[in-house]
Amino acid sequence: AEGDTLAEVKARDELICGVNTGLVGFAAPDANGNWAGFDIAVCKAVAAAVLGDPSKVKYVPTTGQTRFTALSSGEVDVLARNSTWTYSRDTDLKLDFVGVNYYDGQGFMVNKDLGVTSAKELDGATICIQTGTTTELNLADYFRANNMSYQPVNIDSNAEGEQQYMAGACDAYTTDASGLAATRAAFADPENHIILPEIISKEPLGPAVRHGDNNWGDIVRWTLNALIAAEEYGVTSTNLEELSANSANPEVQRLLGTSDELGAMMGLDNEWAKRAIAASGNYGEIFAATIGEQTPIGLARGLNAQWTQGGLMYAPPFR
Amino acid sequence: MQVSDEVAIEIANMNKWYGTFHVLRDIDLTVHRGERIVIAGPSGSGKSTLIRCINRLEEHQSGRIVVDGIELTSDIKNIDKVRSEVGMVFQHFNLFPHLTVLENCTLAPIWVRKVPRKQAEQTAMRFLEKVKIPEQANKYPGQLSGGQQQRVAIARSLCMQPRIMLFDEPTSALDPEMIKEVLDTMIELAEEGMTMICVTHEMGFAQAVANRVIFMDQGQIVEQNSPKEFFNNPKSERTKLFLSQILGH
Amino acid sequence: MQVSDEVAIEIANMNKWYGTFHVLRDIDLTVHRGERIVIAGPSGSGKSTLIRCINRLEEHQSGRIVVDGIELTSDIKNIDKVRSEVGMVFQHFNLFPHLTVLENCTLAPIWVRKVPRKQAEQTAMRFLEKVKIPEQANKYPGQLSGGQQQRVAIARSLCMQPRIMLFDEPTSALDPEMIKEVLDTMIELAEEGMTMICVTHEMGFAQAVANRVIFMDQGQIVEQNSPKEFFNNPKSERTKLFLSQILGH
Amino acid sequence: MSELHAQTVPFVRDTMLPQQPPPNRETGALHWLRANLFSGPINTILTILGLLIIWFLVSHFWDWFAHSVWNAESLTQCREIIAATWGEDARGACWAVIRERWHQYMFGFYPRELYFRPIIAFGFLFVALAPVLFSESVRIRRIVLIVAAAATLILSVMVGAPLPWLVFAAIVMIGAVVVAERNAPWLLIFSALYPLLGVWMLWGGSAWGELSVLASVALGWLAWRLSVRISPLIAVIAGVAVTLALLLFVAGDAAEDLQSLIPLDITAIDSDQFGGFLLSITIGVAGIALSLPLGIILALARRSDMFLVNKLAVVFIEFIRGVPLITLLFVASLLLNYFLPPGTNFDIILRVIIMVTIFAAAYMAEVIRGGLAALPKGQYEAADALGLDYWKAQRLIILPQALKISIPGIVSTFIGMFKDTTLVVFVGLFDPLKGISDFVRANFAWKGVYWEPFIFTGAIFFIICFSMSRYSMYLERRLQRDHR
Amino acid sequence: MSDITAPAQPSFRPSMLIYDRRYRSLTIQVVVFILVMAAAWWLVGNTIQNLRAMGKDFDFGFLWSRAGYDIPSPPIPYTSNDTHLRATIVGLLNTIIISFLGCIAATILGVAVGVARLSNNWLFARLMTIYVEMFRNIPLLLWILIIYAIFTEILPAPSAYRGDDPAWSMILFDNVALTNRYTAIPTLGLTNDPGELDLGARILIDWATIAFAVVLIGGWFVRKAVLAWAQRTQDRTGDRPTTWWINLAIMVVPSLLLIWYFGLHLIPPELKGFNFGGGLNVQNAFVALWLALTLYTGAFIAEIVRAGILAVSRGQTEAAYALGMRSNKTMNLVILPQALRVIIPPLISQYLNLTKNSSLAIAVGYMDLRGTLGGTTLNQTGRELEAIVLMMLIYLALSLVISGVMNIHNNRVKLKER
Ligand SMILES: Nc1ncnc2c1ncn2[C@@H]1O[C@H](COP(=O)(O)OP(=O)(O)OP(=O)(O)O)[C@@H](O)[C@H]1O
Ligand SMILES: Nc1ncnc2c1ncn2[C@@H]1O[C@H](COP(=O)(O)OP(=O)(O)OP(=O)(O)O)[C@@H](O)[C@H]1O
Ligand SMILES: [Mg+2]
Ligand SMILES: [Mg+2]
Repeated sequence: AEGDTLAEVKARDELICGVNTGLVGFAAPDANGNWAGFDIAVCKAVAAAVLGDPSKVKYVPTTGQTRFTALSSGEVDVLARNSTWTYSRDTDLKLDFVGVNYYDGQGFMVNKDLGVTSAKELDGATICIQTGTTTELNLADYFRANNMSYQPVNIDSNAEGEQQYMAGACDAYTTDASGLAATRAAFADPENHIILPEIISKEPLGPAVRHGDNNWGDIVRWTLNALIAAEEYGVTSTNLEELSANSANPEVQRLLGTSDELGAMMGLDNEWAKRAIAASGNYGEIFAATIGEQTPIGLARGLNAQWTQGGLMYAPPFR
Repeated sequence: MQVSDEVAIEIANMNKWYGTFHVLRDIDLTVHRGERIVIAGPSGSGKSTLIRCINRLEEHQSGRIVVDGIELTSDIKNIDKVRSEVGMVFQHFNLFPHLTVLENCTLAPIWVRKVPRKQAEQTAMRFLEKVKIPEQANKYPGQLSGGQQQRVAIARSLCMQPRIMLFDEPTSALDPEMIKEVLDTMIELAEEGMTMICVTHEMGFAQAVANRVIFMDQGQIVEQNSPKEFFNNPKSERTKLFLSQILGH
Repeated sequence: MQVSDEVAIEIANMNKWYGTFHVLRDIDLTVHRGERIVIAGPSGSGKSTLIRCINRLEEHQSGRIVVDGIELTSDIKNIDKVRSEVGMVFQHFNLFPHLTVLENCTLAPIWVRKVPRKQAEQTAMRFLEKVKIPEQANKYPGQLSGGQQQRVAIARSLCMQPRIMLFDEPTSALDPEMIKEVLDTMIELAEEGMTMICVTHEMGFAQAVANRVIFMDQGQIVEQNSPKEFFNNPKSERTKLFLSQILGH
Repeated sequence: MSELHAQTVPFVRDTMLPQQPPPNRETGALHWLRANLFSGPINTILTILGLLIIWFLVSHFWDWFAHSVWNAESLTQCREIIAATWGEDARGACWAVIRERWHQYMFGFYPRELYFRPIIAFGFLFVALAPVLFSESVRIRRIVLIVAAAATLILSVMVGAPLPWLVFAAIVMIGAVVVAERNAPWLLIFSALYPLLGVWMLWGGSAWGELSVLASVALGWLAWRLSVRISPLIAVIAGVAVTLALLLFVAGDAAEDLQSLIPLDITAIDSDQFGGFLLSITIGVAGIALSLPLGIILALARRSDMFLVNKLAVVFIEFIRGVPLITLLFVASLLLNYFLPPGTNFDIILRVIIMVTIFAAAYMAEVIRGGLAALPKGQYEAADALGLDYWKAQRLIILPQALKISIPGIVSTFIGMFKDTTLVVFVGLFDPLKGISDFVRANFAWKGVYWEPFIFTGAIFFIICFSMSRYSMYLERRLQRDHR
Repeated sequence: MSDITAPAQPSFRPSMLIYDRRYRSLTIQVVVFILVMAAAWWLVGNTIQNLRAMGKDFDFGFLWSRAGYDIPSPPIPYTSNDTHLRATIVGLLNTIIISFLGCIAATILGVAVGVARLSNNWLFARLMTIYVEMFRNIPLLLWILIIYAIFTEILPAPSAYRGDDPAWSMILFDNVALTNRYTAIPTLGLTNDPGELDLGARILIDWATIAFAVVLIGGWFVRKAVLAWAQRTQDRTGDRPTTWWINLAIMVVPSLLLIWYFGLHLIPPELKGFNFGGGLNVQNAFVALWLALTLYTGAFIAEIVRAGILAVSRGQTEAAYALGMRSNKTMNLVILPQALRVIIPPLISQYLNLTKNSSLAIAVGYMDLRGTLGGTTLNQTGRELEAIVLMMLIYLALSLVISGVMNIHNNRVKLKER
């Protein structure tokens, strides 16, 4: 609904964040029910920016089916649930994707024993696919375009997909490459599975907010940008205090609120970005802690490196 | 047993249909206070329907029924008034099986007449004594014999202190041994001067207490007479036939 | 009413147990063609079990039962033969509620005796006339009164043209008015010379038609006698006790 | 009757025959075998078939059960233990996952130190149900109450309930046992208060919220009471209006003010911390408790001779019964927000409970309608003849009897609904069967355990549902006997 | 008799609205109507307002846009280029197919188990009781998941059938291969293909199929005629001619002729590439769901059947025996016709339950109505209001049709009572 989400959130003193029901690395509750992951970090950063406390978040697990409705009906304030930014979602579904926190693409994972090295060799294969996702459409389009046939095995959740794939009920498992990596990482024998080189789609994943509340959209957008910019400028959770006290870089000063009054333009105080970064670190830190190469998920930065490193992560200037 | 001049029930030109079936045809009947009337007639002749019309368990479609000066229309207040003046005892007792005998008797006084519970219980015990089963007060109806149940039903009606009592074949569901207990209770009531209308085939009872016997057939009152005349000297052919069947059995 | 010398049923030294309970003990009984036997006795004395053994609704465990020269063993063919010789009428009629009266009567002749339908229907109508309800032929049992139902049950048995009829308390589930209709039918049958064994407490019936009354208690035949002797001059103490209860009632 | 034959010689038995044991082949184990297992060729074939089925099941599953592992940290470790103990090819059950995660199967993400709260709330449930469900037999009610009390207290101690709570629980439970022995109908008061108490114990927060609801209802009742002499109709309207007005406009603020004056709160629990059987039971019990009154109203409406009322009830009932529960759950999660005023946003569990209630109410209405239809017409007529009005007749005469007859049906409805609570997983809640299991399997340690969670949750469902169905069968038999 | 004044027709007073029985029910109904309308108006108003706030409308136009997703083994031709409407129809057909097959199988199973529970074989009756209680008291969802898991975990991938010495081999004379993805069964091939009938909308029906349908339906009518003839003969002569072999011949011989004429033969599945081809691959999702629905509903039906047979009192059997009828005739002519009357009403509600429960296909990804219209379509188009409303209406219509048909049948066989 159109309205003042910022005021609502402040009044409620809690951010309601729509997340995945469980995708290791991106959003999953641990054994005690505490949520952690790459997407969760975005929620925490927004909560820190707006409410001053990264723990003031209520996580609402949403399924592929319920996520957009949850957002558009006002049930959640922000959807940080590895959702692909597409034209129709942005327009027809009346969502606003505020940016990209992960550049992904749909890929295939197969068992090494299958002897397949390219997706082009998958003609006639059985492929596990989560229903109700864009991957389903991409898959259909890809095989149609390449004049190949396949047998879909529709599954309801990622957990189901893993089960099917591991039992050999499908030759290939397709989902976003990040998801494939996460899934493979969880296998007992990750070395026996390969992710095929073809990436058949562009899957920019990012947080979304409701259409219409531009200020709220700005807040989430710039919180995300702050995380990305922080990495670019070398602001980390460890040197945050130090830099805010004595950084000479005007960009950093503006970012951390030591000069100019950027926060007020969005109805926040000046330290919003500082708190957002303090919540779980800058973009790079979050990446490394949740899905990076040191984690079981083991994703390389790839497209998600800073633009300065040859990646696509590019935060507009803070001024 | 004195009959006053005051009119208790007046039924005039009353007709009733079930769908298109004409059950009661042009009934005219005046009952005076203190009168005891027995209605007899073959099965399906409309006896039950007639007395059920008197306390508006059934609606009549034309003519008038005036009970105690109150005309029965669809006005709920009138119906309520009439029903609290008129007690009714059914063939199958229709006691409330989930309540004790005492609760059966106090339910209506408490909830309809708004009598305090204590007082209602005292009254109930008085009437239970009258029907000779005060010791059963805390039992449930299911634990009583048929005759006892019917007497509880009578006591339950009496607790509302009605001025008129209607009985619809009160003994026909009872085993022969129990019929007597119930008839005795009814005779006692009659002796106290209660206005009564009773559908029954107990001709002994009719002869003992009735002021008038009404014979119905095919929804009409065919003959009315004093019991003596009715049994010894019936006028209509139908009555004769009926009496021969009843008495012959 | 003449009784021939031919033996219809012979039961010798027959014993039956339900589990370890000894229901029938050393029963010896010979029934001649044309005889009409009434079995009486307190509840649970094994009367029903005895007559149910005769058409093998129950199995006996020792001794022999010979019906019409056929010994009852577990041989299915023998059982079939005996059952088509012996008709049985139950206390609760056990009519088939999904079939009309006529169909009830023709079902077994058509499917067991392989009689053409026309003929079966004619026979059935004849027997329905005999039990005085031909006009009900196309109704369903649920639409009839108890007495009518029991008469249909008798007609249904008769349609198989049995030489022996067994009745198990045929009137005890009926209202008093209906008992008479059924007893009348049975008396008529008796007068035609049908061999009958009837468990009943209708002592009037026993006196009117029985050649012999058998009194059972605790699974044994305690006394046998002509009805006159039995009622007026019972020998055994148990019989006396039983009769005093029955007749006093 | 002239020709008395020689064979009709009178016969009189002078010595009665004693009972005799049946012939040998009628008793003993061999007889039993012959009669029950090998009485004919078909029977023998069936016996052999049955034995084959048993053999098949045992031979396939025995090893697996026999090789159970209870102590391990991950599935891999389980497999290693099995391989080490029973050889490389051995397969075995890894119950360690249940051992490690049982609390999540039971309580979801409810804080561990507060487990005693659901346990006590659940124990109280039996007290609340006792006067309704176990009124048939004093002995059973006594057993149920005592066992519930003992189990609640023992379990609470085991999960480390603080002393004041233990004392509170003990007082309530022992009090209930005593009251039940003395004057059982008084327990109904507890039953009436239980919904609020249960909600407060499960969700926590300020007790003033519940108390202000109670106060609103009480004031509404007072309004009814005061005006009932004027006109029953006005009284009902007044009562409902007062209650609603208080609830909508006063209760919330009053509760907050009172809370700030006299804090009376316990740790608040969010709905998203509910999961596992706690979630199932909460939804099931709330659904049944709420659907009962709604079901009664629907049943009465459906039996009404007012055309419009009747047709509305029919349409509602048939509509709800005609669509799968899962679509109603989707309505709860996707559409309910469309139907409510813009900006309303309420708890998903509450929404699910609303839909489950509506769903159960439609079935309940049919069950109760059956009970109403089973009452003889004479009961209505007697009530009429005594001058009781419609509502009094319903409340005092008809419903008490109809509901009693309907209890078995109500219990069956509850069983069905309780099983259906597993479907909430499809709207993102953590039901014990799939929600929690998927969550447990999302962890690296337990990836790949399927059968153990299935068997575990299945067994618990079986125990609960089976005992309830036995209970309802027992009631059914009892009621049948009573009616004759 | 005194002359009666015409019944005073009291003039209308407003208080009569409440106190007069005739008007009071009208008053109540009007009030109820107003309340219901107000509630509806409120809900609709909210919905309109909410839709506007979200910038959405209520429009079923999306049904005609491209669906874009694939559906495994659709019952009518379907590709990802078809519309959402066609996808919905495919989903609906899938729902109908699984419900229909489920009802049939559950009935067969339920009747068998219900009768077996009454058998005097102690062991078998106990086993059946265990089965019934197990399935009645554990959620259906669990059974679906377990059975599906059994398929995926225990059966091999198709590659196990590969090679000279495969780990698994096909069963039923090399005609059926069980794999963890699907059960590969043979399709039917024709050497003498008569072509296809185009029904429009790319739905083609093979003439051979039509021929078989005609022969079977025709055979069914002939069979009825034969039975009528047998009945007539019996009515005339009393002897009923044995007809089972005639009936068998009527059903079988023309079919055999057609098989011979069309050169009908089985095309067994064959391992091609990753998967079996040539034959028909029945997805495990379908088989598992079907099995689970069958087993679950079968347990309920078994109880219904048992209760139905027990409800026919023992006296009926005894009366039939006493008339000399054998046990199978007693069953056919006396017990079953009565038991059916008791059985059918609850059986209908089990059919309804099964149909509704088939929506649990969601758990195994079988693309039924909920999976297409209520799943991927809803998701891709974001039209949750339209999709769910439409889905509920379709389910409702299905339920009404089933109960309608069965009620007609039920009214026909109702017992006549006094
Ligand atoms: N609710 C009803 N709807 C239609 N017809 C009815 C209804 N109640 C009774 N009847 C018919 O009205 C006629 C009169 O019925 P009523 O019960 O008054 O007879 P009755 O004289 O009391 O007979 P009985 O001695 O058998 O009680 C009967 O033919 C009966 O079938
Ligand atoms: N199927 C059975 N299994 C075990 N015991 C039975 C069975 N049928 C009857 N009995 C017992 O056998 C005894 C004789 O029963 P039976 O029905 O023959 O008595 P009866 O003389 O006909 O009594 P009634 O006058 O009550 O009909 C009774 O004690 C009864 O309880
Ligand atoms: Mg009557
Ligand atoms: Mg007997």
